[in-house]
Amino acid sequence: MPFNRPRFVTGRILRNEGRGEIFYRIEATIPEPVRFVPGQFAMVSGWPGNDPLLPRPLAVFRAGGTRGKGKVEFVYKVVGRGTALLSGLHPGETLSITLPLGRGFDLDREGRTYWLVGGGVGFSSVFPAAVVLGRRRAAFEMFLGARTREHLPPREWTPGGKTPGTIHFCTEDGTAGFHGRVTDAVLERLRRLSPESASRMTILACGPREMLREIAAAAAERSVSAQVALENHMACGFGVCWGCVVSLWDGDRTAYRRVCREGPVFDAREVVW
Amino acid sequence: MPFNRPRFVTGRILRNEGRGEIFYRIEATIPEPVRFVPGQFAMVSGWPGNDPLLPRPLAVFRAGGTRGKGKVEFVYKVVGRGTALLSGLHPGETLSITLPLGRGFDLDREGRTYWLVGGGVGFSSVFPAAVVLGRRRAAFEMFLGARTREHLPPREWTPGGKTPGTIHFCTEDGTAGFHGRVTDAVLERLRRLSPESASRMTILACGPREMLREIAAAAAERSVSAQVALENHMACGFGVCWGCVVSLWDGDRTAYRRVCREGPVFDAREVVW
Amino acid sequence: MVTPDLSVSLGGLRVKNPVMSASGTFGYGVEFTPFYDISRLGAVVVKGLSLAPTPGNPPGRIVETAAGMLNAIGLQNIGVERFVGDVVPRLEDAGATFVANIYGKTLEEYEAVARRLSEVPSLGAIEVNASCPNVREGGMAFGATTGGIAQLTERVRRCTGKTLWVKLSPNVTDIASIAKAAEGSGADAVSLINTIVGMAVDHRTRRPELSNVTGGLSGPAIKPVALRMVWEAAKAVRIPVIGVGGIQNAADALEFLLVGASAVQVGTANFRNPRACVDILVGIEAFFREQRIARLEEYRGGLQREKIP
Amino acid sequence: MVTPDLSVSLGGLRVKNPVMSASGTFGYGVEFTPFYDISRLGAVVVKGLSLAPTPGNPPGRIVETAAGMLNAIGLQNIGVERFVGDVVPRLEDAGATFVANIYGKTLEEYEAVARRLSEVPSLGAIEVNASCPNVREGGMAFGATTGGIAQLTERVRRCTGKTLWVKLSPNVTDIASIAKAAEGSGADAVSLINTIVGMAVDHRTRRPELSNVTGGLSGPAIKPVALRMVWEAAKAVRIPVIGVGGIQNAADALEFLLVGASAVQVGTANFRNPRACVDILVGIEAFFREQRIARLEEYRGGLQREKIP
Ligand SMILES: Cc1cc2nc3c(=O)[nH]c(=O)nc-3n(C[C@H](O)[C@H](O)[C@H](O)COP(=O)(O)OP(=O)(O)OC[C@H]3O[C@@H](n4cnc5c(N)ncnc54)[C@H](O)[C@@H]3O)c2cc1C
Ligand SMILES: Cc1cc2nc3c(=O)[nH]c(=O)nc-3n(C[C@H](O)[C@H](O)[C@H](O)COP(=O)(O)OP(=O)(O)OC[C@H]3O[C@@H](n4cnc5c(N)ncnc54)[C@H](O)[C@@H]3O)c2cc1C
Ligand SMILES: Cc1cc2nc3c(=O)[nH]c(=O)nc-3n(C[C@H](O)[C@H](O)[C@H](O)COP(=O)(O)O)c2cc1C
Ligand SMILES: Cc1cc2nc3c(=O)[nH]c(=O)nc-3n(C[C@H](O)[C@H](O)[C@H](O)COP(=O)(O)O)c2cc1C
Ligand code: FES
Ligand code: FES
Repeated sequence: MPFNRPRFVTGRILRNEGRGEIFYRIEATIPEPVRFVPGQFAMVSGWPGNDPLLPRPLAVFRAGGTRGKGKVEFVYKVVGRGTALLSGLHPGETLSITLPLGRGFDLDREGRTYWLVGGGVGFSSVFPAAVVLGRRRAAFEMFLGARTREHLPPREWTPGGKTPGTIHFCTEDGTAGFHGRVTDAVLERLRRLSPESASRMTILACGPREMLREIAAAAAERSVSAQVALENHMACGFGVCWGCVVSLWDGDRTAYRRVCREGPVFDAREVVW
Repeated sequence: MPFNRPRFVTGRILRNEGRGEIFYRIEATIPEPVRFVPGQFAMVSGWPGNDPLLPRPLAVFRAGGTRGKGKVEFVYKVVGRGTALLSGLHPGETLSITLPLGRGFDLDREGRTYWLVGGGVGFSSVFPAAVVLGRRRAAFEMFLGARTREHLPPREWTPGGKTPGTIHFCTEDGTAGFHGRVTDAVLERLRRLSPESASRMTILACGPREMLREIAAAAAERSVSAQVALENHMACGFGVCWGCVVSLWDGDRTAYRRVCREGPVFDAREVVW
Repeated sequence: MVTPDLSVSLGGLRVKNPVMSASGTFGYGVEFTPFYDISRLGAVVVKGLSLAPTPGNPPGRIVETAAGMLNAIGLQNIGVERFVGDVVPRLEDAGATFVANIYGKTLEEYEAVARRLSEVPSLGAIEVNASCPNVREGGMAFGATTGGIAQLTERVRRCTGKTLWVKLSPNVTDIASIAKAAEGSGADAVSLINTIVGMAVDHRTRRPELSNVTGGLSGPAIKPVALRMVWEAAKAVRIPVIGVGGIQNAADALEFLLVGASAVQVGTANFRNPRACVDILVGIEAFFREQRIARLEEYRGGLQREKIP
Repeated sequence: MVTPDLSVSLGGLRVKNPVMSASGTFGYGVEFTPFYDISRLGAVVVKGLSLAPTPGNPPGRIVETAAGMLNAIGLQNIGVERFVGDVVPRLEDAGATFVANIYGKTLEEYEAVARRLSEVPSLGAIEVNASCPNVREGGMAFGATTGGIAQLTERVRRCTGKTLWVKLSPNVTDIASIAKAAEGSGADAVSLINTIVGMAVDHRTRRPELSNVTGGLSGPAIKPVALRMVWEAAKAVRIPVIGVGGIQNAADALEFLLVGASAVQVGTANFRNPRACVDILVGIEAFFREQRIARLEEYRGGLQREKIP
């Protein structure tokens, strides 16, 4: 039976392929199909031994399958030991996966225009949102930023469908698309926005904290609503260790909220930047 | 330059193949060829992370290569976490190897007849001895024991050459060769030995401790000289931690001696059984 | 063979099996209901509760270490009142046996929390976290000295008729004497170990990894230390000892039972495997079946002193 | 950039760099000459020496644990006399700076070993292993109490003009006060940590893994605890602190220097990588070059207290 409440499952790797040494895409079968909201994530491990000990949070990139035979995909960048170990796993080997976790993007508002902003590997939670919006024929544009052309997600991973929306590629070195940071591209467009369009706009953003902070500030200034997917170190991923908290505004005071449970997606105005 | 003193080298795996889920044979290139005495071993690790922490002792099964391009082979049985991890490594991945270590079999005596006795994976240090003896056209016979036919070393691993010697296969369930323990086969043959042949005989044995103990006792009774390769848990493998000691006779007293340094091959009469 | 009898008495609280969650790693218990029926566990030990809700430490609360992790959560919790009002009914609905872990910055705060919890009929036991820094003693833990542990145990003992467990800090020279002091002052059982104080820094940024600089080490890395301390404590006291520290699987849990623990708590393992507690329970049952052990008592404390040569 | 100056004074003994071997994991030093030139190290600290040769514990001396190992070698060694006669000349030939780690079952034995070693001109320093069980104190380590450590330090201090390091046991409630006691009684430096007492058992055979039942835990598993203790000790004393415990690579070593250690000792890492000590030395040099740090003192103890948010 398809599930959408957290489950701990064993996955069997179907493929685990690197793209230009930067991004990996791993696909695994799981016992049942999982339904997820874009922005939701999984805690993934699979290497033998207790070092490293903790599973790694990865956004659910794609999921599907049929009864008794689910499938799930993640994309990841090798940044440290856990992701390096993941990248060394082979088809047939197993993964431990807890999913789906956290609160994803709120895509359920009618008649809105979405800007989807992904910095670096942030496209991993932004693409699934594009898939849902495309399927729903909602209006959206996508801004994808990276250091160089090689650090952009491979073209063939970009969600297509009937209304793929416009995609703005941005590279810091100018090797592809807009020359500059993705933030600059978004800020420039925001500045030109009419107040009326601004009121119909929602930004969904995932990427480095500095990028999210700047986008949140610009969005607030133009009264554009924005949802940001935060990251933090996690032990459990499902709200029981209180290790992953960030400061959020709670009225005029601040409180610690769990990225894994109350997030990872937060209203940008709630975040104490 | 070929080396025969301990070195810590990085190996690159050429192949790592399982045989019937029981034995694996792993081959790796190392920077230079290593010269070893049969019975000498290596400390091998290669899995990422610190768990398990310690390298595993494995007998050097084969070694060769040319200047600037050495090769080494080990055969192993998956018994626990370290060997399971080894069995999961793929060609192209690296191994950390310290070798050659310990004191191997003494094969340098002229005019002797050797019986080489291997129980279980014990053939891994017995085969290299057969290779040396075969090359030297020395007289020898080999006794190889296992639980069942499937637990015997694959035929094609058996050293051949010009004088491969006689091989006696023994299985506990009688599925191949002599029906019984390898010890029984050796003991039976020993009993029939003339005192004169006994005085020219040397037994080299590697296998479970119980097997070695019985062979040592029978050899002592018939005044046959015997060398046994012992095993023990090791941390360093090169004599600096004192973790691997066993009790040996030192005159009429006993003393703790390091399996990795004074052994792994000991005169059977020295061992406190 | 019939199902082995795993029930055991933990100082007044009889539990149906010796597998419990460890405080602070299991939330308030109800978070685990998507994963399995928590009433299967011997008991659910909830996050440490203080009198008022506590915000905890600033972020930079966890860091991974070799086969372990450091945490400096700072005991963020919803406070005893909301626990009693919001959580207890849900634990009751789930049919779980549950235990409240408590702490305070002063003895008076410990007492107040214990008093409030004593009014909850369904509460199985109170576990006093004695690893908390004692503000009056310059930040040394209440559990760091025999005098401190005796005073804390006695004071809480006087405020509650509930079964009282005292959870010991491992950051001491002699755990046996600490355990004895708790026993002598009215503890019905001791649980150990809490985390070992550790630290992690980044050699490039030259800063600590945790906002609190130091944190508590847990996970497989500490298991050998926990096992030794449980063994020492079990030899020293007559009350039940509850083993905690680095338990990941049934074999680990059995090791603690073997050295004398009456039950175990599973902590950090829940993070990697949310089903860890039930998996361990099932594994213990299977082992007892295989070994034809009918009752927990036949196995518990059965360590042979001599190593096979 | 010129080669960074890594030299540092360790209470009278000036070493050319802060990387040393840890006692008991490096044999008598000469065993490493096939792997590299041991004179490159700041110092070689040899296996603990007793007055007479010591056989050590029966087999069942080591067992692997998660990211660590337990050992109960029982201090097997050739005795001080054979060390002086057979080993010292070879260490001199190798050009190594070397330090003798010593222990005794009584204070008198410690004194006798120290006296004998004081006659060796080439010996760099004496390191007193204070983790040994004190037979008169019922097996508690000499280093378990401030009184014990003070007495041991004072007594050895009086017998030798050599630089005196005292190696502290981590199995204590308050390492800072122990370090201060050593300082106050004449130690020229303290080294820490020795192993943490742990235990491992086999749940099937129901027997301990070590013939001695308990053993000392070392390796990456204990690094967070070692780092915290070194930090606490370095804040408490003015004499140099030598950091030991779980150091596997240059980053680990730098962490210890950052929290205030003047030098480090590398133990268990030698087992997996016999070249660990030089690899670490080379790594520290590379890091200092990269960061344009000219002298060890610029980096040492430079921990910023605040975590970057
Ligand atoms: C909700 C969420 C979704 C994510 N989705 C993706 C994704 O789809 N693809 C992807 O490539 N990355 C994603 N990340 C980041 C990813 O979790 C880290 O890159 C990864 O944990 C790094 O592990 P490591 O062992 O390789 O690195 P190390 O630096 O060796 O890890 C050490 C510790 O720090 C933690 N850590 C390090 N960086 C991060 C980080 N950025 N966020 C959280 N924990 C971190 C690790 O989990 C581990 O506990 C996501 C993070 C979060 C919180
Ligand atoms: C000199 C020597 C040569 C050897 N040669 C071979 C060989 O060629 N092929 C082969 O298959 N095996 C050989 N062995 C045995 C091999 O070392 C063990 O099977 C292996 O260490 C088991 O590791 P593990 O992690 O799979 O098992 P685990 O049981 O998980 O290991 C736990 C710990 O115990 C140690 N250990 C367990 N069994 C043994 C053992 N029998 N001997 C030494 N340490 C052990 C491990 O090294 C490790 O430290 C040899 C042993 C020695 C001492
Ligand atoms: C994130 C975290 C939070 C913890 N919070 C508490 C707590 O509130 N009260 C308590 O007594 N122990 C607390 N502990 C300690 C655990 O209950 C347990 O004693 C310790 O982690 C060792 O067990 P483990 O290795 O199985 O995790 C906490 C541990 C962790 C990892
Ligand atoms: C096998 C072994 C033997 C040891 N013997 C001694 C010793 O004789 N004297 C001593 O002071 N410390 C001894 N130690 C402790 C180490 O010197 C070191 O303090 C400890 O192992 C922690 O460092 P590590 O984690 O780098 O190994 C020994 C450690 C091991 C593993
Ligand atoms: S990671 Fe445990 S509460 Fe969020
Ligand atoms: S394994 Fe270290 S001395 Fe033999």
